[in-house]
Amino acid sequence: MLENIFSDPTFQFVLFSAAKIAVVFGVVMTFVAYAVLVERKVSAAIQDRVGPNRTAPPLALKIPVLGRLLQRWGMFQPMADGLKFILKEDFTPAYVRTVYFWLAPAIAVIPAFLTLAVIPFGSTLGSQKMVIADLNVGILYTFGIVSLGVYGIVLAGWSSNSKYPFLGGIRSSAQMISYEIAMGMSVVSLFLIVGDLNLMNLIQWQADHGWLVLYQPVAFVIFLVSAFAETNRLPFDMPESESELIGGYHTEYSSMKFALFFLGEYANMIASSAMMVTLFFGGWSLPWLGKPAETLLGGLVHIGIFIAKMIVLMLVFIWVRWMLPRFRYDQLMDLGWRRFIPAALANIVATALGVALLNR
Amino acid sequence: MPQLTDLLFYAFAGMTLLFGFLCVANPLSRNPVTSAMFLVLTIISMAGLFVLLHAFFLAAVQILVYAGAVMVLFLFVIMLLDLKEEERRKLNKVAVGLGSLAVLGLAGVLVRVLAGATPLIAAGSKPVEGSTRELGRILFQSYLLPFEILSILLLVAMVGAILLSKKELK
Amino acid sequence: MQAALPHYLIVSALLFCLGLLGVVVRRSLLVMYMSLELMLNAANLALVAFSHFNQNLNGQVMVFFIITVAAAEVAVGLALIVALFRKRQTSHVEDLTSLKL
Amino acid sequence: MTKVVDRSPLNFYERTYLPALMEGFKITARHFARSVQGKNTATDLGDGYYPEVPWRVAEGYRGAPYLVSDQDGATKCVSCQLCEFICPPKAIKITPPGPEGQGADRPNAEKMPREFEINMLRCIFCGLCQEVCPEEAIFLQQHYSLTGLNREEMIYNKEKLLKLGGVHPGIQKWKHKLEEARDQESFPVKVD
Repeated sequence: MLENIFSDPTFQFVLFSAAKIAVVFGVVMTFVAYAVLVERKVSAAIQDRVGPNRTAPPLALKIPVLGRLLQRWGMFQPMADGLKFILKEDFTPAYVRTVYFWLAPAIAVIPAFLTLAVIPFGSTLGSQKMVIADLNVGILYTFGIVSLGVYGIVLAGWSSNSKYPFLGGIRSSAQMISYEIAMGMSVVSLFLIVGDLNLMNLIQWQADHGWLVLYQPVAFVIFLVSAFAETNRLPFDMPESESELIGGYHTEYSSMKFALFFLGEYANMIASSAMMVTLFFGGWSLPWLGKPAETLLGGLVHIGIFIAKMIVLMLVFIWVRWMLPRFRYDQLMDLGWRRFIPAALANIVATALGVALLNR
Repeated sequence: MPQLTDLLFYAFAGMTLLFGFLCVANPLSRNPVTSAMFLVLTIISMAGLFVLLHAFFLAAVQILVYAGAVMVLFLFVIMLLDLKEEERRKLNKVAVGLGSLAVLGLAGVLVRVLAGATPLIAAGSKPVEGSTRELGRILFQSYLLPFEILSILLLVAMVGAILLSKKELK
Repeated sequence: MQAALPHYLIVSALLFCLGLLGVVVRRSLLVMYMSLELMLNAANLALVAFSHFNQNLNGQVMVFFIITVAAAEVAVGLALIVALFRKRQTSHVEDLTSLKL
Repeated sequence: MTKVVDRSPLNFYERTYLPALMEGFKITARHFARSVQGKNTATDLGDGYYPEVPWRVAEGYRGAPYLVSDQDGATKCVSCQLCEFICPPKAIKITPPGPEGQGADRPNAEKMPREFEINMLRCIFCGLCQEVCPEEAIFLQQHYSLTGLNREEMIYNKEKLLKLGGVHPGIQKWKHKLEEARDQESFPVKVD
């Protein structure tokens, strides 16, 4: 009876999917925690500071050399941060629209994690494809989910019943909708070349023909900049812009609800880095390592390559934060609507012409 | 034993109808934002139904266009206009009663008629996949002219919306 | 029971009736507009169901068109509502009874 | 000498944001490389970081306001309550001695406050109390690290303020006033 269930393909599918979801979720949560640490450390280095180097549980300091070293690197800081968020007072101001006020942080986090479902983070491990859902319309799904990310922010801004969050929410939703268009259009040209919307096949194509960033540098630049705008990171952190709007849409939030927004932002960052690795940098493949893995070790190596590429892109995200000052809001809109959308359209036309001429 | 897809059908259909009902006639709240949020949920569960019907492309487009763009536009307008009025007004009981009765009648007739619907083609043959490739082929071959007309419609709509939302026409 | 064409059509019909109910019962222009969207979506569902069970993609192309038209319609309609609100400071249909602004 | 900032319109290359990006990258990379070698602002200034190596307070730094006593250890404050009135955040609270209260503990003053409280959570370190004090009894000193475990702990009373303030030797109030007067041309009374 039990063997029957285990050999049932539906059951196996559900089991392996659940396992993959759990692992991806766990890895991403760890990544979020340490991305915050890396961000703080890199920012500190760029600003001639030291960054977190003191937090450590008393027991860890008992370890002879390693304990002190980990403390210096701030490795225990994420735990302390998490604990702090949980222990802080969870305050709901009077006169907020309570239901939406409580719902908004959750809505902000969910899309970030849902996008990760279609991203192939490795080739194969044993007989399993290393992607949670191998969809035919993977990229469309991603954009659909990304477009839902606006709701969390809009609702947070509106339900706070306070002017700064409201301004932040309105700003950010306009910004995210605008840049979604440019982002979606920049990707179209990739699929004109590859001829498939499945992300697994896209990576395989890149493994055979070379990375798409070499074919489509314009699309990459547009996608990269739009990703900054979509994740509300500097230089486009208009919704939060702490010097003008106090904190934007999360001004009224505290404790775990605030932490969820924070989590959402970093999860978004991870998702868009992963997306860029998949779309432009060949996913799990390296120029001389293009075959789907046959052994377990090969599969793990592929996953490692993917994560390494992702980390590099996240460092770019963090670094750019200090390279440019914040854009003014009209400059941001101008850039999105009058530079990037025409550029993306021109890129599509040029690519279509190229593909048509070459395939004749 | 029922198939997994059938269970999913009932789940999604139930969700669609429930959220749809809560969107139009929520007994707890007459706030337009609540309506909008439930409409988003309706649309998302409908995308689930589309997936069950093998229309993957449309499911994605449904979420992308309706949930991602149209409903955000609605939310925008609701928040900008700051509508609180309807919540305060009393409903006209007679109108509501008669309206609901009419709608119930229509629903009865429709369900009665549609319950006997059969497809033109006998079941059993392989269902078509609503893949992007196939859809694109049909769209750009048999439906090329409507497609072009549609693009003009979009342009007209864009110009119209911009003109309407300008402050004052001089 | 296996979900066949009638099931989907009935869901679509009920959804359409819900949309109608919204238009009849609710008095806020915006909510009525949302109910219209619901009715359009019901039509979409029926078309996709037909397309699936008749093994013909034309229905899905139709849905594609409907979605596009709905998006255009929403943009113009909401612009109209905003313009109306600017003029009359209300979006309640019972206050909008005169033909001339 | 005014500096005129050149605001000529950007040329095409500048409008691509590329030069700004490059410049930003150069600066950040320089600082990053420096930090990776272990140099930063703290190492430039001294040989350690704040909690172990105390911060070097700059001269003229406005820290917490404390009461001072004169060379005999007597309270300088005469409970005139000017500081209480001028304090913008209303952090100071003075209880005067009242008719039957204890007089001043120094000969040339009539009275001193029965209680003098500064709520350090409200204090904004503006220095107006020091400015207004006719007796030079309250001074902003160089304490910058005020901590407490609860709100009550952060209300400093007279005893604590006097202890923290220390002795300010020599009553030089009138000398100072004279110097101030000399500096002001509009001073009506001719000195000398």
